[in-house]
Amino acid sequence: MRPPSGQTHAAGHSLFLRGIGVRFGGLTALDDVSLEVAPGQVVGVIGPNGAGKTTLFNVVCGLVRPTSGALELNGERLTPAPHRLAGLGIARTLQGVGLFRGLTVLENVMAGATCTARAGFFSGLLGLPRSDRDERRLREEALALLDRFDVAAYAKALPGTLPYAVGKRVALARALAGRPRLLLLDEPAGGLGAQDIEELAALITTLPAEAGCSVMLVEHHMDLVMQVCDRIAVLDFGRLIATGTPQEVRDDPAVAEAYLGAEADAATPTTSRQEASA
Amino acid sequence: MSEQTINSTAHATAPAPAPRRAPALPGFLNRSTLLRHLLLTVLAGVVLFLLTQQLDPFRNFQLATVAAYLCATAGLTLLVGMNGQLSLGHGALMAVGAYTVALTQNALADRGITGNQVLPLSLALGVLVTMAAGAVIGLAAARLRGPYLAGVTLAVAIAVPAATVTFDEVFNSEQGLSVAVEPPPLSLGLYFPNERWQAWVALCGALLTMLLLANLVRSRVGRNLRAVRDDEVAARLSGIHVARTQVLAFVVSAASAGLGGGLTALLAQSVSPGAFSLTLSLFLLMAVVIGGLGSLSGAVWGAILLVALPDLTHDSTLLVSLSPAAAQRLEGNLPLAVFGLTLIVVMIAAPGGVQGLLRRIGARARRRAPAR
Amino acid sequence: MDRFVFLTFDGLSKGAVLAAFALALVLIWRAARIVNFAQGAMAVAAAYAGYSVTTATGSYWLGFAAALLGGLLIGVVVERAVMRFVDHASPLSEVIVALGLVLVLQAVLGMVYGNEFLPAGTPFSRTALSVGDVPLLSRYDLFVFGAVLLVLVGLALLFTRTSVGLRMRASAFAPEVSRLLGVNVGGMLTLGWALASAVGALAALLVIPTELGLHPHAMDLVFVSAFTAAVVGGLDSPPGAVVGGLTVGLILSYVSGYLGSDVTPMAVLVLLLAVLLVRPGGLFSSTVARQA
Amino acid sequence: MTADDVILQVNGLTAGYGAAPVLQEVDLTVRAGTIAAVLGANGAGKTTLLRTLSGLVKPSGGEVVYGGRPLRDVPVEQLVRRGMAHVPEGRGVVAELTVDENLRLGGLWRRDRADAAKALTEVYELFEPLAQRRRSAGHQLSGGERQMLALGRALVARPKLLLLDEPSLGLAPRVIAQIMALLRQLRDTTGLTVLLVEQNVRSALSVADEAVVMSLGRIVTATSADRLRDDEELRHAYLGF
Amino acid sequence: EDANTPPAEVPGVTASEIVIGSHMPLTGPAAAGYSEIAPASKAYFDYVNANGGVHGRKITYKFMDDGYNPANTQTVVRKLVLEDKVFAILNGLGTPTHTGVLDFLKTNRVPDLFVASGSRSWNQPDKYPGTFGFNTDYTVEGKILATHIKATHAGKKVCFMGQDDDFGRDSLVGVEQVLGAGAVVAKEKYVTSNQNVAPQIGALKAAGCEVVVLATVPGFTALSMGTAARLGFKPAWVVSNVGSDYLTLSKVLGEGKVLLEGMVGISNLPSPVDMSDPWTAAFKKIHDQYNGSAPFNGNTVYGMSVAYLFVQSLQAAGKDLTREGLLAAIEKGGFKGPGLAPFRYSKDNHSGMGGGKLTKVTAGNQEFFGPVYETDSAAGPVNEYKEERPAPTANTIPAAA
Ligand SMILES: Nc1ncnc2c1ncn2[C@@H]1O[C@H](COP(=O)(O)OP(=O)(O)OP(=O)(O)O)[C@@H](O)[C@H]1O
Ligand SMILES: Nc1ncnc2c1ncn2[C@@H]1O[C@H](COP(=O)(O)OP(=O)(O)OP(=O)(O)O)[C@@H](O)[C@H]1O
Ligand SMILES: [Mg+2]
Ligand SMILES: [Mg+2]
Repeated sequence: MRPPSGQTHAAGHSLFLRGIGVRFGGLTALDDVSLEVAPGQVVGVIGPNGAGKTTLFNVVCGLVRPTSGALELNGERLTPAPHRLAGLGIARTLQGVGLFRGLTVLENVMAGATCTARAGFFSGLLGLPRSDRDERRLREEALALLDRFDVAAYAKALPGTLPYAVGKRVALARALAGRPRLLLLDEPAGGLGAQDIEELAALITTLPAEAGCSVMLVEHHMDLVMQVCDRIAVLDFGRLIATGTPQEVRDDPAVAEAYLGAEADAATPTTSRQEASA
Repeated sequence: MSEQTINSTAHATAPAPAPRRAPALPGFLNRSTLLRHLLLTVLAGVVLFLLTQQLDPFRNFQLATVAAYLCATAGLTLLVGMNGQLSLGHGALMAVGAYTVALTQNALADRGITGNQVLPLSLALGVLVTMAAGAVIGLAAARLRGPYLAGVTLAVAIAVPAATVTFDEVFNSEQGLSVAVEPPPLSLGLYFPNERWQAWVALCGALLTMLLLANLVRSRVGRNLRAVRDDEVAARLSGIHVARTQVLAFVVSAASAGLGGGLTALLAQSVSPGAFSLTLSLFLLMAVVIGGLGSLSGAVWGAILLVALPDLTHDSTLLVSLSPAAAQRLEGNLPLAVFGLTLIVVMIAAPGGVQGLLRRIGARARRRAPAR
Repeated sequence: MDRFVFLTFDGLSKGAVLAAFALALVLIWRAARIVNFAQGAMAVAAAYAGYSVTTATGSYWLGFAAALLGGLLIGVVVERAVMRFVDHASPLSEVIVALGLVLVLQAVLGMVYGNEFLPAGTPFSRTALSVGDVPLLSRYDLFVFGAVLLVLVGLALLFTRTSVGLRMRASAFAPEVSRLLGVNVGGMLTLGWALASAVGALAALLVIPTELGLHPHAMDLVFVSAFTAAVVGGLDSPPGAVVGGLTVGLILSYVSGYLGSDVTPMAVLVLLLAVLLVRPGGLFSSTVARQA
Repeated sequence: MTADDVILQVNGLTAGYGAAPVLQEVDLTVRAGTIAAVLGANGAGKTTLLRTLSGLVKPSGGEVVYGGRPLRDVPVEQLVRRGMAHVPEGRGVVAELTVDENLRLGGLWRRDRADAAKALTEVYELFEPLAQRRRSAGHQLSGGERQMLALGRALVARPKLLLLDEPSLGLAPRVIAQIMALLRQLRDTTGLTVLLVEQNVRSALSVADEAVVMSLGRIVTATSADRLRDDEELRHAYLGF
Repeated sequence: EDANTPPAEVPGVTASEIVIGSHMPLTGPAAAGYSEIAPASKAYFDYVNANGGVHGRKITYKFMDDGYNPANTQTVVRKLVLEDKVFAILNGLGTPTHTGVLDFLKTNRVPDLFVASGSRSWNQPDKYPGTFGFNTDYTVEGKILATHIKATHAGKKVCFMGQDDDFGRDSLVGVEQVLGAGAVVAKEKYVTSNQNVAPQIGALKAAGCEVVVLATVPGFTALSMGTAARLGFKPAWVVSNVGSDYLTLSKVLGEGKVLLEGMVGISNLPSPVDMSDPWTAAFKKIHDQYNGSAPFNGNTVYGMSVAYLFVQSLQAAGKDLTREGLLAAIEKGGFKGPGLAPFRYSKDNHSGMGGGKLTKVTAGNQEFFGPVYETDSAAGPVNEYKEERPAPTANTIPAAA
């Protein structure tokens, strides 16, 4: 699994979250969370279940309106609306798979690149060459992406029939199809086997350099997080309880208490996988 | 969602890594959607032209009716099948088109304006007005889902015909308007059958609709429609403006329905609210589902069934001979019962509709003969 | 003022029968997640059964009981013999099958009973008790209110207090998971259909005497109004159905009283749009789903 | 191994969706009171195996014997009454019902109301986030909360055999550890048998007694978990690391 | 296959057969009652056929169900004309349905005979030379009913409630023609799609109406009377022909049929319950033999009367039957039969009967009273019609001209 090639961009978007707060009725999902994703960085967001990680992504995507706080993209204020994100160079994968059921794999990926298409409604209606050219380009790019993710053989299949891991890859390909400069990954390793996770890790690490893309990553798979992140933010009950390098975060007792659990327990994948990848 | 339902037409197994199929068409056709579809349209046009030469007037009229309905069912397939928005009000949209065409035709005739440009002009006007109506409904529809959308479109299906009573100075209430339609052009001969001419007009409309919709479905817009149907959140994150796409689907669909309605007005040479009742809307929906949702060919089957099925059930019930007492009870009721039963059986036996059934049969045939 | 009072009470009594039928639609929606377009035709079939019994025995109440029982049975048969075999992947399949069922039922009723309007009696006088010169409610109206209230309370209890209600809802939302949890999904569906069909039959018994009479198509228009009512209230909510029914009844009455009865369809459309554009899930809708 | 030791016996099971079978001639024996991990790459057929065991997928060949009796004609909804609980892949939370309703649903079939209520309380103690969100609709929950809900709901049934399809998916490490410890504890105290499908091999092997590796719809090896954990060669051969 | 040569023979006519067609609501909400008309006509034709037919030709009557849906009417009539090649369309029922096929029938030169509705649209000989009405039109009825009101309810408050279409409108025109424009105190309308008439009846009550003219279909007559009773409103009811058939109304009202006491209606055909009327008796005999188990009521008499008139016009057209010949024969007029009032057919009048006789319900019997009135659809006076009605021939088949 190699990242999409192409000319090397600038290092990717920078994103600034300032004092974000979200409430759902009586529940405080996020409370004064400030966080920075520097250009070309991979920032991990971890925390217990229900800590507000997905909600944080939802705020960045405009799916949830924050009750307080503000966002900044490359130094400019960002009021996100989901359908405009792709145009701004921000892409996101959903927790789970979230592919379009009735579209083939190829079409799924092409749909992800919608924002790069130029031809309008009328060229489509009249079947003008302009629209054909556009479609051909999207198709070729999508096929190339599928090829790089080793799933080109499934191009014509419908998502319902895919093995889980393939679906995940397709979802990732769809997110990358729009050539994002900032990629939000929500549990990309969930349900994947060890092999796939290693390939995923390799991909994520190379994204900033090769595709000019900053990454924000929510994941419970600690090995992956520790391996690929430049910085990690830890949420608990909607509050930021720690930020720092992977090393700093791992050594933080508050994090261990809230999230990682008893270090001594052999069952924790963190420790055991650490040996494996070492 | 708690449960992921899997599209019933899905391939049963993951495909083996197959070599990319070599294009079967000459290069320029493969590259240009427009040329490819134009070629198909012209082919279909020629075949249908020859067909109209062979058919007797009544069959030609039926063909014309199929063509008029096809405009509406194709638009409805786009909306329901591809965009996932349910409309129980397409009969009302047809009415909008039909009344616009009727009023335009009559106004032009009153002013003594005749000629070749009248028909296209009034049909175009019908389409435009219906598009406007579709846009209004679509704006509301974009906020609504499932049964709530069904409720609103149902109310539209009731309200539009009723409006003809409220504004009876214009629409002449239940009695409706008769439509001034010029006879076939004299150049075709004095005794040229009117029904063949009607079939030509309606078929032109239907072929144009199919051409444009087929283009659209193949394009990015078509993909976006289906993406919105499948997963709104994922669609928005892919940069698709969901509400705008939904309104667009409604407008395009309304345009087709408006054309269909306008054509029916021309065919019947009259319009009245009773012809565009809720029943019509429901029958249109039945047609597209039974035909096979999700592809334009399904709409073709649907339109054919809409015309042929009542006819067939009527004729088939004529075959059973009954005592006059029983006949009086069954008269009219028996065909309806047969019609209803057919719907149920088809829906249970072939949930993908006629088109789904054909596709399954085709797939099985292909599997049986893999050596090619 | 007199006119306003009169129209209000007229609207309420009309609304009550709409509410009864809307409750049937809510019930089947909760139990099977379908809008049952055949509800009206099924209810009429049950009402015909009641009519036959009443004519044979001369007793309204025997016919009443027969109709309710007939409603239950029709629901069972429709679910077991037809709906069970419909592909549930697309909700439209169910809609189309229901429409097919409407055609079949109406045709069969037409064959058996003829396409005539048959008189439908009421157990209580329909003569309105007047206050001053303004006719308000009749004893029959009070009977209708009572019946609607009874159904409403019954449904509320069923869905909130009993485990059967929970099972029914779970089966409707997630049949597969429910089966894994030991819920007899098939049984729940049958039960839901039977109950909804019985409530529909009750509504038909209440509404038909106030209209033209018993006829295979007697519930066509009622279905449309009641569906509107259920949608206005929020299809998931029994109280919503009642509020929706009364609202639609009042609107129909005021509009035909002040503007003319030809305007009522447009008024209903306006009402729907006004409610749904503010609350897309109806008046009594619960929280909106989380998106991601 | 005596016959009454065996709670689940699978013989020559073949099943799939449509034409091509996914499971091919699967044989499997699970002893009561053990935890068996089912491992394998994505698409190996693990989920299909569980779905066939609980009757959601009808086998085209072979048989499943559970508790000494073949399951051929037993309806799905009866199995939970016989002590088999299945937590499906993708959680299977009824999104429109509240947390509390979801959990109650798990114990509705039980005659012993008091114990069902007790089990409910235990689940709330076990998964604290759920206790805080009793009245929330399923669709409001976070991914991990849904996973807890699905698992908790199965426990309310006090099953003898628990079929778990990737329970660790989307859960925080601390919760995974907690769950694994819980499974072990239930095995030891109540004799619970668990068929545990997992991608998270390490944590699965840490609690499992037996390990089964599937590939392309077949069982390629069945051995003790310890052996698979410790024998690097074996692990490399079957699990790729 | 070229259509450039006009057909030589007459469509639908052979030496031994005449095929005619019709569209009727046999199913759907509008079918109530009306579905009995065409079978009655057919029964009469069967009877005529059994007695040798007309000029040796048997009449084949193909009536098809249009469910009162104008779109279906379109298809059904085209099928009859284009495929079954009928000679004429007889007694097509319904204003909205039949309006839609006028142009088609005209283009195809199909005689469009004795349309079953009281709309004035059928009387446009210049525009639709082949179309003839049958019923007394609504305006004529309105004028006659108003004449009655003027005579017996002088000085009372008169109100009107009518269907919101041609029916109600034309009827009101007739009523106001006689009573004067301002004489109708309150006017209410209803639409068939809204079966709650309480708001309208409430308004009539509030306006203090003493006489109410109803231009309603039977269901709405019953509904209006029932609603009025509920509201304690007891005006004198004066009802147009369509909505005043006692048998139909009492069936709909069931036990409430006592409300019909005193109702004044109008009719132009003999009463189906009056067996002393020679026409009724004759039709009943044919009915018993050829119409299965169907009930014998106003619709039966109507259907047979239409059929009788058609046979009359066939006889008048002579042995060499052509479409033009038939139309010319009808335009000659002079048909007499079961109808109480005269037909007005002439070169420039294609409307149906020109009058009727009032009826009143007393003690559960609907009986005629007073003279037969006739008038025109415009401002002409309402006259008594004094000509004797002929008795049916011995075999109830009109004699050849
Ligand atoms: N739309 C909503 N309505 C109500 N509550 C919500 C909504 N969205 C999220 N929540 C609640 O907010 C909290 C945070 O949810 P979120 O999905 O952000 O958690 P998370 O950190 O992603 O957890 P996980 O790791 O389990 O996915 C949870 O308790 C969740 O139930
Ligand atoms: N409903 C279905 N229809 C058709 N094919 C399916 C269906 N479900 C699964 N499959 C196919 O069956 C095979 C086995 O799938 P299964 O879900 O059992 O694998 P798994 O071992 O559970 O994988 P994972 O670890 O990804 O969950 C896969 O190739 C998959 O594509
Ligand atoms: Mg999350
Ligand atoms: Mg799986």
